[in-house]
Amino acid sequence: MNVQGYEKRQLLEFYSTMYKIRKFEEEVFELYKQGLMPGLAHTYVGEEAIATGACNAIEKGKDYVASTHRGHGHLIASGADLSKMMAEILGKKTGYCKGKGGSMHVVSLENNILGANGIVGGGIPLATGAAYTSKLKNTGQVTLSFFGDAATNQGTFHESLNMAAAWKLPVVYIIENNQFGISVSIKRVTAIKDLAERAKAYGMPGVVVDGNNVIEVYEKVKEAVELARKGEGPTLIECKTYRFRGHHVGDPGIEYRLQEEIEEWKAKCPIKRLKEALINNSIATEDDIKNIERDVDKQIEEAVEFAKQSPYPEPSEAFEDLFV
Amino acid sequence: MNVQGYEKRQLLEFYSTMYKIRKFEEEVFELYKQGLMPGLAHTYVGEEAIATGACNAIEKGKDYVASTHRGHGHLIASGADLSKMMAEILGKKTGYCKGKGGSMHVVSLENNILGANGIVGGGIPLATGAAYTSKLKNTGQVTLSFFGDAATNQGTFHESLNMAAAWKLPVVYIIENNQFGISVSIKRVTAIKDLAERAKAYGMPGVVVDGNNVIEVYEKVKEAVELARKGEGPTLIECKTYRFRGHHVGDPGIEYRLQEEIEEWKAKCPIKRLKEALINNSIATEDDIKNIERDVDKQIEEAVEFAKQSPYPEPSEAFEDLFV
Amino acid sequence: MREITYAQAICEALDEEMARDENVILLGEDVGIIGGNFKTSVGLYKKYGEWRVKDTPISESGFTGLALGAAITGLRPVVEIMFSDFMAVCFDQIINQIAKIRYMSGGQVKVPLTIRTPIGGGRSSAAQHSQSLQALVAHIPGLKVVLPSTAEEAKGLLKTAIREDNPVVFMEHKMEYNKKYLVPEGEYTIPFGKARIAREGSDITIVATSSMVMKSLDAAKELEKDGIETEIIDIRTIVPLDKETIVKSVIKTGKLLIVDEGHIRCGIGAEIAMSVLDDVFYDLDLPIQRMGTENVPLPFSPALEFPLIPDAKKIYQKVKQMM
Amino acid sequence: MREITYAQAICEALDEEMARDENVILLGEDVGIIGGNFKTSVGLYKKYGEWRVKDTPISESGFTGLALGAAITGLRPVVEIMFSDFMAVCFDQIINQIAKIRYMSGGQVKVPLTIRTPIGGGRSSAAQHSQSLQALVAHIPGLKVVLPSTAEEAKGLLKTAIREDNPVVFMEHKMEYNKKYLVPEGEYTIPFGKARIAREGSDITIVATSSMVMKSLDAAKELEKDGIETEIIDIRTIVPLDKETIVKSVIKTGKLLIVDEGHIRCGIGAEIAMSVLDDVFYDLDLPIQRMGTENVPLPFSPALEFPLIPDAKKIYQKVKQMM
Ligand SMILES: Cc1ncc(C[n+]2csc(CCOP(=O)(O)OP(=O)(O)O)c2C)c(N)n1
Ligand SMILES: Cc1ncc(C[n+]2csc(CCOP(=O)(O)OP(=O)(O)O)c2C)c(N)n1
Ligand SMILES: [Mg+2]
Ligand SMILES: [Mg+2]
Repeated sequence: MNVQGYEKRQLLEFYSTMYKIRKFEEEVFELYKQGLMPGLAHTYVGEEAIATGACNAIEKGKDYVASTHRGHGHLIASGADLSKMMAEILGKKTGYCKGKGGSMHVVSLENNILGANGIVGGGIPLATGAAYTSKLKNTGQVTLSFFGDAATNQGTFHESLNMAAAWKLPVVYIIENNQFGISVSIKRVTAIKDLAERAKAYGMPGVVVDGNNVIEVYEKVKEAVELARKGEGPTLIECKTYRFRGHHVGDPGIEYRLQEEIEEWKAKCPIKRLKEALINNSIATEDDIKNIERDVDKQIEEAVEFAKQSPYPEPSEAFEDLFV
Repeated sequence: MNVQGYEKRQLLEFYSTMYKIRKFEEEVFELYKQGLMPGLAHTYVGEEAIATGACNAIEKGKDYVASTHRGHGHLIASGADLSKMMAEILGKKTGYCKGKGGSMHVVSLENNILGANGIVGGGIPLATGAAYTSKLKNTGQVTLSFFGDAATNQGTFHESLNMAAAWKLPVVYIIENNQFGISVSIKRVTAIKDLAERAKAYGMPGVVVDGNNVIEVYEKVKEAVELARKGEGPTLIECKTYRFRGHHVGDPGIEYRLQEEIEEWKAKCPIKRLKEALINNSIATEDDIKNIERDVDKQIEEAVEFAKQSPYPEPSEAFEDLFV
Repeated sequence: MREITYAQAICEALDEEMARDENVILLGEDVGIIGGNFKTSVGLYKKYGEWRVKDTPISESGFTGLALGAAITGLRPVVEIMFSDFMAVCFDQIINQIAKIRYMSGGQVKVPLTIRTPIGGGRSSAAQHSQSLQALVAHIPGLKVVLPSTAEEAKGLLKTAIREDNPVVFMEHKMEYNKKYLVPEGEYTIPFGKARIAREGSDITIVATSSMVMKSLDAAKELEKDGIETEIIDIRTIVPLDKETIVKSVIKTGKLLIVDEGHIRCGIGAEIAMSVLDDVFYDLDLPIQRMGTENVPLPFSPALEFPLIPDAKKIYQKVKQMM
Repeated sequence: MREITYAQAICEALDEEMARDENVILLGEDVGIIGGNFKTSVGLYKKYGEWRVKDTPISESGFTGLALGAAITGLRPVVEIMFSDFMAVCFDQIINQIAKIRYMSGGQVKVPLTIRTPIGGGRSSAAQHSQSLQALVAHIPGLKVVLPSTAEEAKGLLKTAIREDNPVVFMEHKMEYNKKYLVPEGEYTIPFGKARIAREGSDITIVATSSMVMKSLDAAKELEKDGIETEIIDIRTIVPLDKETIVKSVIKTGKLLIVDEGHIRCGIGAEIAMSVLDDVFYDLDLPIQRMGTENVPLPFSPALEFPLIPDAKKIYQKVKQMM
């Protein structure tokens, strides 16, 4: 991993964010196992470099982010409040959506995060629409649209990318290719190797990135964001990655994947790789890292505590927020 | 147009079919103007070479054909009965669908024509499914799936082609690129020049063909059909063409297109081009052609007469054919 | 008042609202250069430019979802779905995204989005271009559902829809587009959730939607000759529903017939009937009746199609039976 | 009889029908290697191979339409849509293609196609994974709509669905999958259009669908303690609807309550009520009542979700009010 030319501050920020996502997801898993979390959640463990690299390549709070069912990472990397996130995931009144959304539907409008989405591919047109507003109003904003490999086989992917390219909308499409849609390997349902190839079908640039390398993700997304901001239209970026855990907290994730494959990818852990680069390049010491981690641990602990202590909504609140 | 190596019989057959489609459509337009046709119809005038070339490249009655709202040409080229077609278009009891379908929904199961479709892109998955049956049952059948340029921007196009390529289904996808979806030029809504490029997004071959050259269409579709029959999967073929008339019989088709452009394409009339090739290569005489035309004229006349004379269905029949 | 067509009335509403608020945009297939398949946006492309009047590709899910993204980031899109049947192509965007995002976000986002789409049979357009799918959208919480009757109604209700901060499905009747109606000059809006008494009468209440209001009025003229005084309620919006006006009328007349062009099963008729049953049960002379399109797809041939759809004659006969 | 889960009963039905007829295939997301998201096809991939049990891409329109093409060319596909909410993603294929192609073709083609899909709330799955969308499909002519209650019912009705030459939407309840039920050994089928009296009683008729049958039975036990004898009709299929059984029961009891988990507005309750109103009107002691999920999207938090959905306690209370 080439960390040359980066400020220490920024690299540590990357580290801190990735570690925060990892830690947050581990807590989510704990809460699930303890029976404190209603429903399910899809953790981002192993894929942290993508959200971290991408969301640091935009202007947080100005640019837009549209996420997926596996959305915690995008929210955290975009600066969402951990307590409000965790409270939402536990179905509490103090959550971002007052308990109405849960893990799959967290929206943080104050951070310009337009929402996770429970429908695979459902959020791609929405992201494209945010870019339409930016284009029409000439605001200079860019939208990041995240989705998985399996989502690239939904019609909405196709329709959205076509419009964005035809109209040069300021949006960057990011495939998180963790190689599976639940249990189904992308290889079994799609004949091409690199999904970024699909960019050609629309007339936009397509880029393949090592999704476990936060620097590479950051750089490629930054280039794409700059293109978009200059009015040169969208880019499709495919980040190759892998999820360490199952599809959701209730899925062991081993029935349909080889143990070796999982281990191989764990060896390519994006957090470990950045840490090694930081230490090998004498940018940070083990102590620096420890300090960051300790700080993050505390933040997460506070978020969990906040969420646990928060009240559930009142039944009558179910009738609020339908219409303005 | 290179007619070398073709038997006279086959070339005259091509001519006869193209002329039949043209003549049929002209009658449809007449019937519309006379107020004898309920609803609307989308004529195929100018695009005759595609259906003719393609449907002659398969085994009629064995292979499957799935059509669109602009479907008369595919039906005629596949050997459908003109009288039953015309009766259907006039809403008569003797039509293919007993008056229930009309122009946009003609099915002729006896010819393995799985139907026109009123939903743009709606029939592409259906075609893919017919190919699935052939693959599973190992019948050696191939399916032709026709659709327009605008349909390539529907999600169903994307989803179907992806599955067909991943599973190597025996289907040939044929884009009739007449450059417009109703009034909207494909250039205004899609950034790429050749829609056949999209084949790459799925890992199948993509071919661009002069859609006004019946020989070229025939040859390219034949190659694709052979590939499919050998188990090597689908091909996407883009036929460049133009509709001489408006989108449907009620649309003059001049509001959104330049008169010069229309004239340019009329000069490339597929029927005229074949006729010239036949005569220039001394394959047929003007008289041969006249004879064919006279014969076709008579068939069409009979079909119109049959349709006109046929009774309307009884109101009570509206309650039949819902369930088996 | 002047006479204009229903299509022109819609076009005026769009034009006035686009002039009034630069955030209003129109998106859909063929809405631009040719001014709409049913000529409901003639001239707007020229006036407001290609970004505010956008000819889209044939990608209903894509552009309807795009409109949602635009709506939550500051625009007020009006989406045209060329036939209401095609709502099915983008139904996920309508029912799972547009209808729910405000609620799922705990009220963080607003969705000022209008979907305009034509319903109705009668043109020999066959099964995929003739449906009246209001019951499908009315079933889904989070959507307001508007079924204007005349051109005057269409204009006033569409302006209200565009100004709404909530998603609205605005269903126009395709057999009305070319009909002429008297429409007031100048600006006006019509509120949602307030039914209109289209005709006063004392013998029976007909609650009708969309063009069934006009068909009921035609039937009422004939019924009057037989000495039957029909009260006709133009319900205007299904969501929200003005129960009060219906209940008041039925308490007066003792008889209720609901006429909507959608299929009968799980249709608007059943809903309206059950919405008021508790309140009118003991005032009813006979069971509430409903009319709608028979439960078969719409066939192409006019010989088959017309008998399936309610019309003035069938309404007349039904009312006679109810007397 | 032996005890198996509802999911196992479904799996058995699939297995038996696939063994019986090589044209039966199963298509859907994750139906293969892992045997289905809800474990309703465990072992079938191994047994019947990857072409008869097909793991599809996330392309609901694509593979549902593919199934239609397969159905009209000789296969008998069973399509699994992982959550009924996702029917919206392929709604055009369901309502404009699958439901209509036989009719539009004048009866030329047959569509032996079953769509299996889970409905129901109660798992904190939030608004896009909890809907009970039976009213939407029931509104569209051309689809048979099945809502099995117990595992025994699910098995017998699914076998009938697969043998049908018509499209069937078969809606399983996701809260039932892991529940154990007594299920007969060996083969049996249950016909469509014939309701089951799940409990006899003389004081009130409850018509229930899907898991609401079991919830009504629970309520009935409590009501019995209060001396109220509830008759419970498991309606089984909404299309076709067994009106006769309902009418007969209501004439006896004089009271009718309909309980379905779909949203109330334009829901199954209104339809069933209006289907029988003419026949029972003069026998009713009070207006027909309906229960369903409140007209808001389903929220994530259990604190909000459960109060919105009918349960035994709410049914008990409703019946008490009706006495
Ligand atoms: C339309 C739709 N179909 C199916 C599902 C069920 N589902 C949830 S996540 C998922 C897999 C998505 O895979 P991918 O897009 O690669 O994202 P990943 O989970 O791998 O991050 C599926 C099938 C859904 N939520 N929406
Ligand atoms: C889903 C859907 N959207 C819109 C329409 C209306 N419509 C009918 S034909 C057509 C244009 C189709 O263009 P193309 O696919 O290029 O075929 P062509 O008419 O040019 O042969 C449109 C938009 C439709 N029938 N279905
Ligand atoms: Mg994935
Ligand atoms: Mg075209």
